[in-house]
Amino acid sequence: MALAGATGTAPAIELRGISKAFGPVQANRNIDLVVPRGTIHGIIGENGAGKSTLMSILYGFYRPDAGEILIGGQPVTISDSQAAIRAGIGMVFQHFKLVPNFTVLENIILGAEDRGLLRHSLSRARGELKRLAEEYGLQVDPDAAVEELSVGHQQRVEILKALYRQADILILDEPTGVLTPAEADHLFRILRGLKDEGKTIILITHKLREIMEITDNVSVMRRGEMVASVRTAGTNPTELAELMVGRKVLLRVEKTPAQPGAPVLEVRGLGMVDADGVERLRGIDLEVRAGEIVGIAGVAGNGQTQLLEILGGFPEPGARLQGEIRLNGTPLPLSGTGADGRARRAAGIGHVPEDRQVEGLIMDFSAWENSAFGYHDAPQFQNGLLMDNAAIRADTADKMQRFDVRPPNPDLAAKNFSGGNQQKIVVAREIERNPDLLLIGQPTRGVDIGAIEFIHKRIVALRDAGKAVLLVSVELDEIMALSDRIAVMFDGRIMGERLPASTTAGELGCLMAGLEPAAAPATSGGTE
Amino acid sequence: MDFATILQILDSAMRLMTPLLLACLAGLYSERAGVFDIGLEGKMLMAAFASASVAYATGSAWAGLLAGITGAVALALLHGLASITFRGNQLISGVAINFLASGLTVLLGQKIFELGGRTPSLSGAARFDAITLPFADSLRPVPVIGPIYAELISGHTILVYVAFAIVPLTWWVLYRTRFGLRLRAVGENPASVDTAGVSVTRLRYAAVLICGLLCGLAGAYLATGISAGFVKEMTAGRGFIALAALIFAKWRPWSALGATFLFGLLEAVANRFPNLDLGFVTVPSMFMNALPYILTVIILAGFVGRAIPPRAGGEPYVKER
Amino acid sequence: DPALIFDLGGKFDKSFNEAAYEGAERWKAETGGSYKELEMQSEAMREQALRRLAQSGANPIVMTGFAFGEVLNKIAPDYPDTKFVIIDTTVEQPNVQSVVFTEEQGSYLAGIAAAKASKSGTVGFIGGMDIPLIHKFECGYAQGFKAARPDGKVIINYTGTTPAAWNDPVKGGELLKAQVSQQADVVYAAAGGTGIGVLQAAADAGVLSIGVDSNQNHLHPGKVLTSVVKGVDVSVYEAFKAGAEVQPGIKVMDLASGGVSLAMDDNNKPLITDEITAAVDAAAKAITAGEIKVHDYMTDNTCPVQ
Amino acid sequence: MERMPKWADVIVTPLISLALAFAISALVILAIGESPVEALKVMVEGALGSSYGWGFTLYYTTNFVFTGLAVMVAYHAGLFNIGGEGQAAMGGLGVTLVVLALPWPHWALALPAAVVGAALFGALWALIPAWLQAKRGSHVVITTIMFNFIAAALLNYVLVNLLRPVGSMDPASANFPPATHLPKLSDMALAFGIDWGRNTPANIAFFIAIIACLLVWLLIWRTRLGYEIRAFGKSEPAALYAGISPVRITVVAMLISGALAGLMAVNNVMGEAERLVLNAVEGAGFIGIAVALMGRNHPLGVFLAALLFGFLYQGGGELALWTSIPRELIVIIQALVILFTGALDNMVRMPLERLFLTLNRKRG
Ligand SMILES: Nc1ncnc2c1ncn2[C@@H]1O[C@H](COP(=O)(O)OP(=O)(O)OP(=O)(O)O)[C@@H](O)[C@H]1O
Ligand SMILES: Nc1ncnc2c1ncn2[C@@H]1O[C@H](COP(=O)(O)OP(=O)(O)OP(=O)(O)O)[C@@H](O)[C@H]1O
Ligand SMILES: [Mg+2]
Ligand SMILES: [Mg+2]
Repeated sequence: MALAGATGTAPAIELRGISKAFGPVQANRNIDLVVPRGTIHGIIGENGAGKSTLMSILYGFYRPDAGEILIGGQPVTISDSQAAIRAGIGMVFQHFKLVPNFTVLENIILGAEDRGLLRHSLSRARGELKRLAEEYGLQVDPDAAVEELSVGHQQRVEILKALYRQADILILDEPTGVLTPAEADHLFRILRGLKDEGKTIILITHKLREIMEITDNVSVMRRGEMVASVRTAGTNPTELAELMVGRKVLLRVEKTPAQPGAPVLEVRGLGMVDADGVERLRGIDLEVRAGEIVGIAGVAGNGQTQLLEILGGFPEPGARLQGEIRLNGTPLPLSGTGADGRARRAAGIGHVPEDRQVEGLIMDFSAWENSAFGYHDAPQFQNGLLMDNAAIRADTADKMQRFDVRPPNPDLAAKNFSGGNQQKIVVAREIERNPDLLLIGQPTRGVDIGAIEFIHKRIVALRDAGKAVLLVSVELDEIMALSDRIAVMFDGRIMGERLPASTTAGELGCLMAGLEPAAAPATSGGTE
Repeated sequence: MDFATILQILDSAMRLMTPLLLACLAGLYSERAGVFDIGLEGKMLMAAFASASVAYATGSAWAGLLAGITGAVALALLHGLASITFRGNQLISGVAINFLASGLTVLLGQKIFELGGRTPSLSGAARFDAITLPFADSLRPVPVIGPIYAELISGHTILVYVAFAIVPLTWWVLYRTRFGLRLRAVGENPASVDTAGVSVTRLRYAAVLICGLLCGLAGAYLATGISAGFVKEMTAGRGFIALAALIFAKWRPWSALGATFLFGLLEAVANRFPNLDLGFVTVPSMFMNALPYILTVIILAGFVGRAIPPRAGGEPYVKER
Repeated sequence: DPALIFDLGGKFDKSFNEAAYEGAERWKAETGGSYKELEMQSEAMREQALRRLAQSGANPIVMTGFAFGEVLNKIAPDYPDTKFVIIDTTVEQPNVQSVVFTEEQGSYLAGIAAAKASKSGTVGFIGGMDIPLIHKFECGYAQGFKAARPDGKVIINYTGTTPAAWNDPVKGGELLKAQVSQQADVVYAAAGGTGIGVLQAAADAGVLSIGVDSNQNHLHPGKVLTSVVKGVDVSVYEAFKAGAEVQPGIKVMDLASGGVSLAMDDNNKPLITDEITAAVDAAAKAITAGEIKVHDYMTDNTCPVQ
Repeated sequence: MERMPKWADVIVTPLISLALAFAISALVILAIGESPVEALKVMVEGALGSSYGWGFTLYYTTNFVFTGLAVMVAYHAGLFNIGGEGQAAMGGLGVTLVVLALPWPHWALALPAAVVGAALFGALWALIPAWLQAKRGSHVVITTIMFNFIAAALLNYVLVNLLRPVGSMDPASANFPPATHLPKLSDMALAFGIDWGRNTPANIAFFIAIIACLLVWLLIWRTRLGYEIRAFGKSEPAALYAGISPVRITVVAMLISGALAGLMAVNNVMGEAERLVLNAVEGAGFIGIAVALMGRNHPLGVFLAALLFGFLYQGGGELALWTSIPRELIVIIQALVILFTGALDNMVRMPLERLFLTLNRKRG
């Protein structure tokens, strides 16, 4: 294998014949992997391909059923994470392993305290943190509670945790899934800095752009097996996508120009103050017409979540609202119980929530139960006083087949589907209702390429059927590719509206950062 | 109400709150580590029985205390086995332990002493005696402070002082030591501890053992401190009240002191004023007996917000299904 | 063979059921006979136990506790050849002997003794579960005390409202301390297992206590003033001895017949002054002679004093 | 993909767990110097060996079905109702007031009214904790514990001061008039000419319990309300997203739970005692917790678990009645059954799963 990296020295990591089964599921099958020292190594693969499992084995979180691990050429036994840390490995998990109500400092020292009492560790960590912050540009408030931090900052804490433990090898599992473009750029700068220092980095991601941008080598996994390891310079996204999915994939969204009709959603002067008295939304004016996709760009935490929740009928308890929302010209009540989702659905609003695992799905419910979630009182699911479970099951089987949910088993619990397939279940549920207005938040977060392609196609198809779509995403690429009109949110305000054809990522980035407050006059929709 | 009466009520509250406090702190360790425990009652009962039996047999309250702790720790280990090693349902395990203690104590007691589950009354060194603190008598004449010191602070058994001392100790352990940091972490997000290379299982067992130890103290206090021997079911629901106090205190040590004091105080007041004469109506004793419970509900409804348990509480840590 | 059924409190309650057990054991020791004994597990089991015993040919069947009243009333006609003896309540059936005790009389004497032994003029009463039967003890005690010390004070506490109130020595002890802090120096406990805690705490606090049902003087020699003894053992013994010839009807075990009495033995001898003896004897005589009528709380749910 | 066949998990695992529980119980019996075989024989014969035993077993089963269902319904809504004891006690008060209030001409008229009274009082006793949880965030576990104590005090007061006939020793209500006495199962059998379970307390309430199982099953798995209860119990944020009101579900679920616990009174108060006594519930509310959890929060499971506990109760009673084994042994056996089937079930399941996995692998 001709991988990029220093020749002559032993590779930082070498895996030989790693296998791992979870009960009947063979997550990793006889995997070999070589990561040369001082390189950034990408790993890609569909949801459930076994990437996280493989890395967790390397980090000692799971124990492999078979195989050998060599670090710096030396065989090592990694029986637990402590052993991995000793071997110089640090890992940032896909789902962060932080204690939400601990401070940053407490999280940093957890497990790496240097004596029985905390005082010394805390003060040492404080100094060390300051040094690391300066060296790598990883600023975080050491005394902030982690749950108060944005995801981007939480990720910094995870990286700092690894660096504090003097990791030589850093594994990052889908680190950019939750980051804004700016944050992702920042992360990559840090990663390059680390690489320049001689550290070895493994990066799992679904975004081929990132692979091409930053990695030296890339390995592709499919269904638990390692199907290829190549030099990044010697490959291209199309080839990688094919390796990953095993078929040809369209990486661009194909869509015709929009044909906007009458306004479906009109928001006027929407304001919101949350239970703690923080003003989350300030005078939002927004219009979405039939047959167009309006994308809302913005860094997470600038009010997009609140906007979607209010439109979806479940503002957080204790919040005060003002302004006006009209759907097809009819005003929607703003002062509700906080559980008005039912009425909103009845009025014709579909909603794919930002967090599928917390809001969109009941993880313990089967797929068929989930596929009626929110529509469980729909007339065609009723059979007199009872629910018509057979009808729901049949409906689900049908949707699963059309949305290519794998495995197409309506009786499987939601938690047993991979992230991409979970998202498909939610999207199918909301789109197939044919809503006048579809609210859709982070439609493809953590979803693999094949599934992204599919979900994007469905969103465009809905638009082409003359429906209105309000898309919220922190993925600027996604916003640019899908939207017919883009509104940028910052600090609870709409900073401005742009047409994708006549703007650039740079301009949007500025708006997202709250710059250029005198925005260009909002285009009133429509195509040129 | 005169000063002396207030002192006497407070004095009684101190005695009554001690078993609650110990059990509450016991639950605090366990639940802060993510292992819910509704078996406090059973562990206390077992400890009360074991301590009374051994104290009777050996004539030493200290030997009894040791036995009490052993008994409670044995049940705690069982709870650990079920809820940590075998990832069982923690609530069921707790219920089972309550039943087990209730049956075992009487069965063993009957087998050994043939007194229908009672142990013989303890006397002399088989009981913990009240301790008179230094200068208690000489300070007594000093106004206000004297009586407070002599009547209220002095004159309790050693276990009362131990219980009160464990409050700051628990605070210190929880917030100032490595063990405490890890313990709190494992109750909030065990994966964070696991990925830091620390054994979740070991930590949780440690917490459960401490819980057993403190329940042991609580039970021994019931049987050899505040009374003199074991009577079947003598815990009389105190384990559940301790649990309520724990939730009330939102799983915090100083608040646990406050919550258990409140329960002790309410009971002491109800003891002192069995038929409260309000002038126009006399509150019957049945309602005075229920007063601590009624007031708890009112206080909870009025003054204590939502109590959020440790996030990983009640759930076994499963990383590979 | 005769049979004996204990109520839910269980055979070894150091009190009422235990007294019955002792009576049966005495009969066994004296006659060398054997008897069948049962302990109740639940309410629904009462009828089951009675029927099964009757069917097995046990005769007479003695049961302790008023809670059997309803059931016995129902099933006694089904077994006309079996004699039943129920203690503590009346069942009017031709094959039932009802043994009732005048606890108020015994408690009255205890009240007199307490009044004489008390230095402070304040005495206490600690009941178990707050039910009418225990109020009967309380009321008799208060009447006796007030008769001897009209200006004195009786402090009354009940342990609780659930059956747990019978088994909470900790609370019993605390109640005693609360009473002592209100100057009570003689406390009468009618509270089952809780009473054990009361007697203990009284001994610790250096005040006198009064036991109930069985003779509890020996529990803390020299510290238990006396015990109000119900002759449950005697009635069981006599029922067993009479065998199938037990006389149906109501058998009132009162002071006159020795059914209730104050326990006097070596354990409390030092405490019983001549004055106490004299006062108690005088009152006992007056009650027997009908000169003093001790009011029974159960007849109208009220108590004439307090 | 399954680790092991569903039938194995549903049947084999509990049976092995049960066997383990009884094995340890046998050791305990040996340890106190009695014969386990003899004890088992007495228990099985006493509880299941005759129509007489069944008559009692089914009576206890009925109690536990109601309290078990009560815990189960609340559990599905994510609420841990420890208040079955108090709710059942209040249900008893409801039944008593209904039965004594009117001169019922026939039980068939009194029964529906009593059912309503029992359910209503039980539900009301759950309402305050439910409302406090929903509106004020007071933890339902604490408030229901407190309400158990408060119910005991209230019942004590009502019985002693209001409902007790003057001159009666018993803190109990007056006897229910004969017209309101519910038919016993034995009476019903006799109507068909079968001599079954004479003088046993099992009564028509047993059928109400079975109907309740069916209705609860329908409610939880076949109605929108049940769907919403389960959804809310699994995830509150998701419930909000779907437009399910937390306040409504909390209150409704607790009301249903309380009503089910209250219904127990139809069996023990109206069907058996035919009057209200002080300690009528006798811990059945707490056993309901074990029954629900062991029954895996499914009505069929609840019924089977209730039957098991009914057997233990009756068999244990017989044991205590006719042998010198003390009744506390039964409590220990109950504890072991709860422990092994409910909490240590993985001890059995894990090796079983491994066994099935190896078998599957071998088969290919
Ligand atoms: N803890 C676990 N217990 C049981 N099975 C698991 C577990 N973790 C993963 N699996 C199984 O292993 C397979 C591989 O999962 P893994 O998380 O490694 O995939 P992945 O490549 O990281 O997917 P994604 O892109 O969605 O992150 C999954 O399909 C799943 O079925
Ligand atoms: N503890 C577990 N028990 C059983 N299966 C698990 C467990 N953890 C993960 N899995 C399985 O692993 C697969 C992928 O899990 P993972 O946590 O990696 O989610 P994901 O696919 O990466 O989704 P997302 O990217 O949205 O987080 C799923 O099929 C899931 O069933
Ligand atoms: Mg992954
Ligand atoms: Mg993923």
